[in-house]
Amino acid sequence: MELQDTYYNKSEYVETASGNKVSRQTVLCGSQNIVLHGKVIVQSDAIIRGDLANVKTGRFCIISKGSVIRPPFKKFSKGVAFFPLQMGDHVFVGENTVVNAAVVGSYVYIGKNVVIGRRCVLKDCCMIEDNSVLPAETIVPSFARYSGSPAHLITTLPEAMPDLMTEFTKSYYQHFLPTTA
Amino acid sequence: MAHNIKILPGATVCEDCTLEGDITIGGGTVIHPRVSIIAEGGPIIIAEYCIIEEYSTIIHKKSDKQENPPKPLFIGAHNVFEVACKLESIYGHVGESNVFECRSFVGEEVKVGSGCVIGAACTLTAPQILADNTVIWGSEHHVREALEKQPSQLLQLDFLSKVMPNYHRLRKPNVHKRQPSRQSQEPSPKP
Amino acid sequence: MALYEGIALIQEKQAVVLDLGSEYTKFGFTGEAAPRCIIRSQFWCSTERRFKKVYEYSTPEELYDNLVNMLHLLYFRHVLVNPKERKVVVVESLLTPTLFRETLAKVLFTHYEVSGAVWADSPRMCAMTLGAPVTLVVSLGAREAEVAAVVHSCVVLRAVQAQPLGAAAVRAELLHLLRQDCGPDLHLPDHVLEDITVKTCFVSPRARALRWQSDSPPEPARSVRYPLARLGAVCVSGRARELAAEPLFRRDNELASLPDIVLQCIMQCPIDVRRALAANVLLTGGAASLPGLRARLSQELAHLCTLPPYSSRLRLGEFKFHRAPAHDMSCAWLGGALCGAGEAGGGAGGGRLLSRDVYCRERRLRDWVNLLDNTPPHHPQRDHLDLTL
Amino acid sequence: MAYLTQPDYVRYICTCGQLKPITSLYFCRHCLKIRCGFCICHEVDSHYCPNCLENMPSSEARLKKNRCSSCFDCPSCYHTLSTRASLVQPRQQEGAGDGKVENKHQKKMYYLACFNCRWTSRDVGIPDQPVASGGWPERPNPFATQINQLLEYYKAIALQEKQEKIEKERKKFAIRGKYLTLTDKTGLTGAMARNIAGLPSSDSGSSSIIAKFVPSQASAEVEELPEDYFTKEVNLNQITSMPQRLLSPEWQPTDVSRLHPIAKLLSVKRSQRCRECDHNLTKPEYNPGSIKFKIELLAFYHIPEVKIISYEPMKAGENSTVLLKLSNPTAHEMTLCLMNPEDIPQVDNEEEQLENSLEKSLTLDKESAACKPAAAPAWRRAAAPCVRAVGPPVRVSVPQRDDAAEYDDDATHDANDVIVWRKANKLGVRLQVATEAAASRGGAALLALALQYSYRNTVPPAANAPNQRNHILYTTALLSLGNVA
Repeated sequence: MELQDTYYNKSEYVETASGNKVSRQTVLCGSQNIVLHGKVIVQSDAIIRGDLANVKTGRFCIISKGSVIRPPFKKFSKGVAFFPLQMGDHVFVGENTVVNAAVVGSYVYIGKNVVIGRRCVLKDCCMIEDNSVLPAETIVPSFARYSGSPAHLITTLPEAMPDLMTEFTKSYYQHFLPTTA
Repeated sequence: MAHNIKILPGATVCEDCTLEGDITIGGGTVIHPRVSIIAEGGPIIIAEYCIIEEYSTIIHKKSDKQENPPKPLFIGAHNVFEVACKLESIYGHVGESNVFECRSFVGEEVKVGSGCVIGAACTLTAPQILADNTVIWGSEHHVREALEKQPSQLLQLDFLSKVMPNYHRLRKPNVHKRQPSRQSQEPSPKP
Repeated sequence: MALYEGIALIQEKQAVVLDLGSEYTKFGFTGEAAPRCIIRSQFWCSTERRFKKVYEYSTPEELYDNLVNMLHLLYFRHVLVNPKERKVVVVESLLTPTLFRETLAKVLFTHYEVSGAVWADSPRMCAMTLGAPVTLVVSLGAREAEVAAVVHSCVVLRAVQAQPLGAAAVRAELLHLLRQDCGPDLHLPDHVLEDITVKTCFVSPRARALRWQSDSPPEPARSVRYPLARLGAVCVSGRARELAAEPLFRRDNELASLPDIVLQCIMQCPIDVRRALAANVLLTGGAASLPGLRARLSQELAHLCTLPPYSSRLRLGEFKFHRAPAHDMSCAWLGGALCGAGEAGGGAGGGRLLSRDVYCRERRLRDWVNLLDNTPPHHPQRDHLDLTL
Repeated sequence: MAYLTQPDYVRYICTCGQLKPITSLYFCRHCLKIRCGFCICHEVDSHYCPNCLENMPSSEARLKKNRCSSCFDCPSCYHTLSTRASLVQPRQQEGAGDGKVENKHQKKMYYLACFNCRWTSRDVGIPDQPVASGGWPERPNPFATQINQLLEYYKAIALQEKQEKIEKERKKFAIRGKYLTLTDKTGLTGAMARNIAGLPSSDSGSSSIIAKFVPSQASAEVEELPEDYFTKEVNLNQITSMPQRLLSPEWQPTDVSRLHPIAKLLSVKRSQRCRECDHNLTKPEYNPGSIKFKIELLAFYHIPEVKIISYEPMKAGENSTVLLKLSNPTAHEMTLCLMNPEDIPQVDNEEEQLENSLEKSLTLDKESAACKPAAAPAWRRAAAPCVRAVGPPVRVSVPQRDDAAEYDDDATHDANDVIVWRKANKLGVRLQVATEAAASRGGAALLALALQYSYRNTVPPAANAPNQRNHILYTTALLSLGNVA
């Protein structure tokens, strides 16, 4: 099925020069440490914790309502640090999802109500299904489809995953329109 | 509802939070933005060195079963409430050094001991008592007993209390006692 | 590195051994001491978006698809070898439905293009793990209890006994008992029942079991509070823990309890091996790991021998039990691995290996129920059979 | 993405008869046929660890039983274990405890911990290791010696059998032969002759093994339940569950204190091959982290994609309109024609063709038609389509894919009865369909739609083959249009 149009209230969103659409109802802490690489949608009530460490996303990422993007904490033998969080291009983060990962690759689909534990690494082309829980320090290999709590490999993804994600995020962006009224 | 928020010195409490009712926040505790703490059924006392992350909710529920005047909901030291977890309690007492992982839910009639881990997205609704060092995880709510208590998060607290004031509007401590309400073995953090 | 591994490595390509049970599948290489994996016989069905059991089928085509998916999972997720390059040892029950066997053969030979396969029956394989000449194999699987006498590597076919007294019967009884305690609305998924059985249930000795039936039941064992994900907990009473396995020993007019079928099997065997069979009992299968089951079976057998109809026909002496060098569940698999190391893996071929070419020509498997396969070569009926081929 | 999160609304019929969404289909450029995971040959390409993403040569993987040597799974919850450091001296304490007290004499020791269920290797008394990776104690199989003995025994028997057979063959031959051999003349057996000649007996090795073999001994004593079993409290946390036991098939521990870290199972990269022409359909790059392919013949890149935009409810015996989106993934302009499946030429032997091709691809010899692989007309069985396209076949031309085209935003509306919009290599078409009058209400409304499309073959042709580059190909898709109202 083709994606349907999603409408948003024009006054609620800020559109930047690079095409990012960011809701005013979000909490972007330490916004100087947050880099959205263009055509990124950040929906209402999302929280991005740039105050803890740098957060970088690629192009065409979608951060849905109520999700929390939070750089992970790590204790070392000689101190503590929050890791910067990197996200690739064409990433979808579903509603009410918590992302504590260290790296999220490109072409990644994360469903809604998902918990991505601390310092997880999601390689390019993987998918975390709705309501899954990825415990801390999980590494999700490419073309893996994870589900469950704790999440484990269910099946593999089609080889065309990069194209599917590209098409999906692009058309999501194209169908994300301001209400004309 | 009468708001009576007591923030002890050394606590880091973001302004972007919902605090309702009679709440005491111990020294060294860090409360991230978008936290809701609602003391509708009685006072809530949060001890020292707790971390309460975004979208977590702590509610002291109103109930007929409560005695009059209601006992406070006491939350021990070194508890970590991770993103979007929810604790609802009528009466009770939460021990210390527990971890409430992301999106977990602890219902009204659950008594939490010390050193417990309530795993991410676990929903505890049935009345039960969690013994010390209980670890619950997964959709099937597997249970095991940890060998030792959960390590303390003092280093993280230290980091947060240094960094957060640079980025957030904070609520000022309004109580100036010499000592927090409960004696703690840990050294107080450097301010 | 252990010596047996060394041997296995010298061989060109070890064959794979497949034991496709109705609950669990055991899969690994010949010459190894344990399966590489023991997993539930289920796979992720992408069209239905759920786990589907291999034995869930209504048409032969569905079974074919199930087996293709299951084997894909085993080959490419667990043992990580190319199916084409490996011969296969299939360990199966003697009572496997023909449709299942034939479909599995079709999947192996046409879909996965394996070069050869050996079909081995589980009683013989279990006996191989002992090396004893005469063995009475009592295997308690997920669904069925099967009793077969193996005499010098031959199964006494007419004496094979089977009853639906497997782990499923124990689970059903457990649920029944729990419902008596907790109310009839109790619903527990199968894996939870399995977990409760594994963690709490046991088989009490005969004397104690008799007291349960009398007016003065014994003091029950401690009850256990078993936590459930959403519903809080279920209390597993001592009575339920103890009596869940009783259906295996419950006698009725049909004499279909576990000890009964053991004795019937012995009774139908040639008279000169009966004593030896009784002295060489091997209890295997997943359900055999219940604590106390061996002891109870031994007591029941000793007692039953003294009752009609057995007392007049059997003079058995003592029942003796073997311990296989494997865990109960993987015993038949181990036999297959041993057998395959001698045959399929060694490249010797042996008469038992069915090669792909032969299969493609004949399109059928040898089967003990088939007259084509069990009529001796010079039997008068033989020519007649050959004509119809 | 719809392909991942939604049910498959549009399914194509693979050459083998399976119904699959376009994302799980392949297109063999050499046979010019659609293939699916069911009718192609999968091959193990390379082994790698899904956790540390390191390649392992297949010989090493075989030696290590397909397990990674540095990554471990938690035996309690099956999640990957993390290595944690702790400083020993002056006391065993949490490594990150206090950094300032640390001095030169402190030594780092490592243990494994699970972040999911908090199991640690210390829980079961495994000593900490001085190096971060590996070195964890291995456990031998408890039955190893017994099984060794059995293996040797059966090998010896197999060897003996083989030798006997050879001996028999030779004898048969010898008797038929013209001359008497020494053994025949003297009545000596081969073994005796060897003995006389001082040669080692041919089967002495195996026979001694056979002679020395001790079979398992049965005993009348069976372990009873311990007396305290009836009075003892059960601690569920101390007993392992079935999945925990089966995770280590060699040990199957029943007690939680016997759980041991489990070396991570490797994963494989697979390449896929057409069974008919043996050409690769997909071949991944060697690097485990790479998502690229050396060969990637996906249907998604070669055959026109049909998507449903919207549709009117289907009513039995009535006509409705369906809006479809067609896209051309190839680098050449494509002429597309939507028709009914029966309009595909050579209709009469279509079914036969289906079966033949599958037969060929799945079996060696064609004579063995007695056993038809089960999959053949799967889609016919699955559901009979009750909706069909009406009116003249829709014939459109779709431009090639052009990555630059996405930047020019002019969706040209050459408003038309059929074409709703055009945009780069995609176009929206309106299709009139009719539902059979006999269709049962509430049943699935399935539309069988045949696609005729032009395809430019870019494979350089073999020297002697006719240089035919443009083909007209056919494929059939099944579209789910809700239920019949």
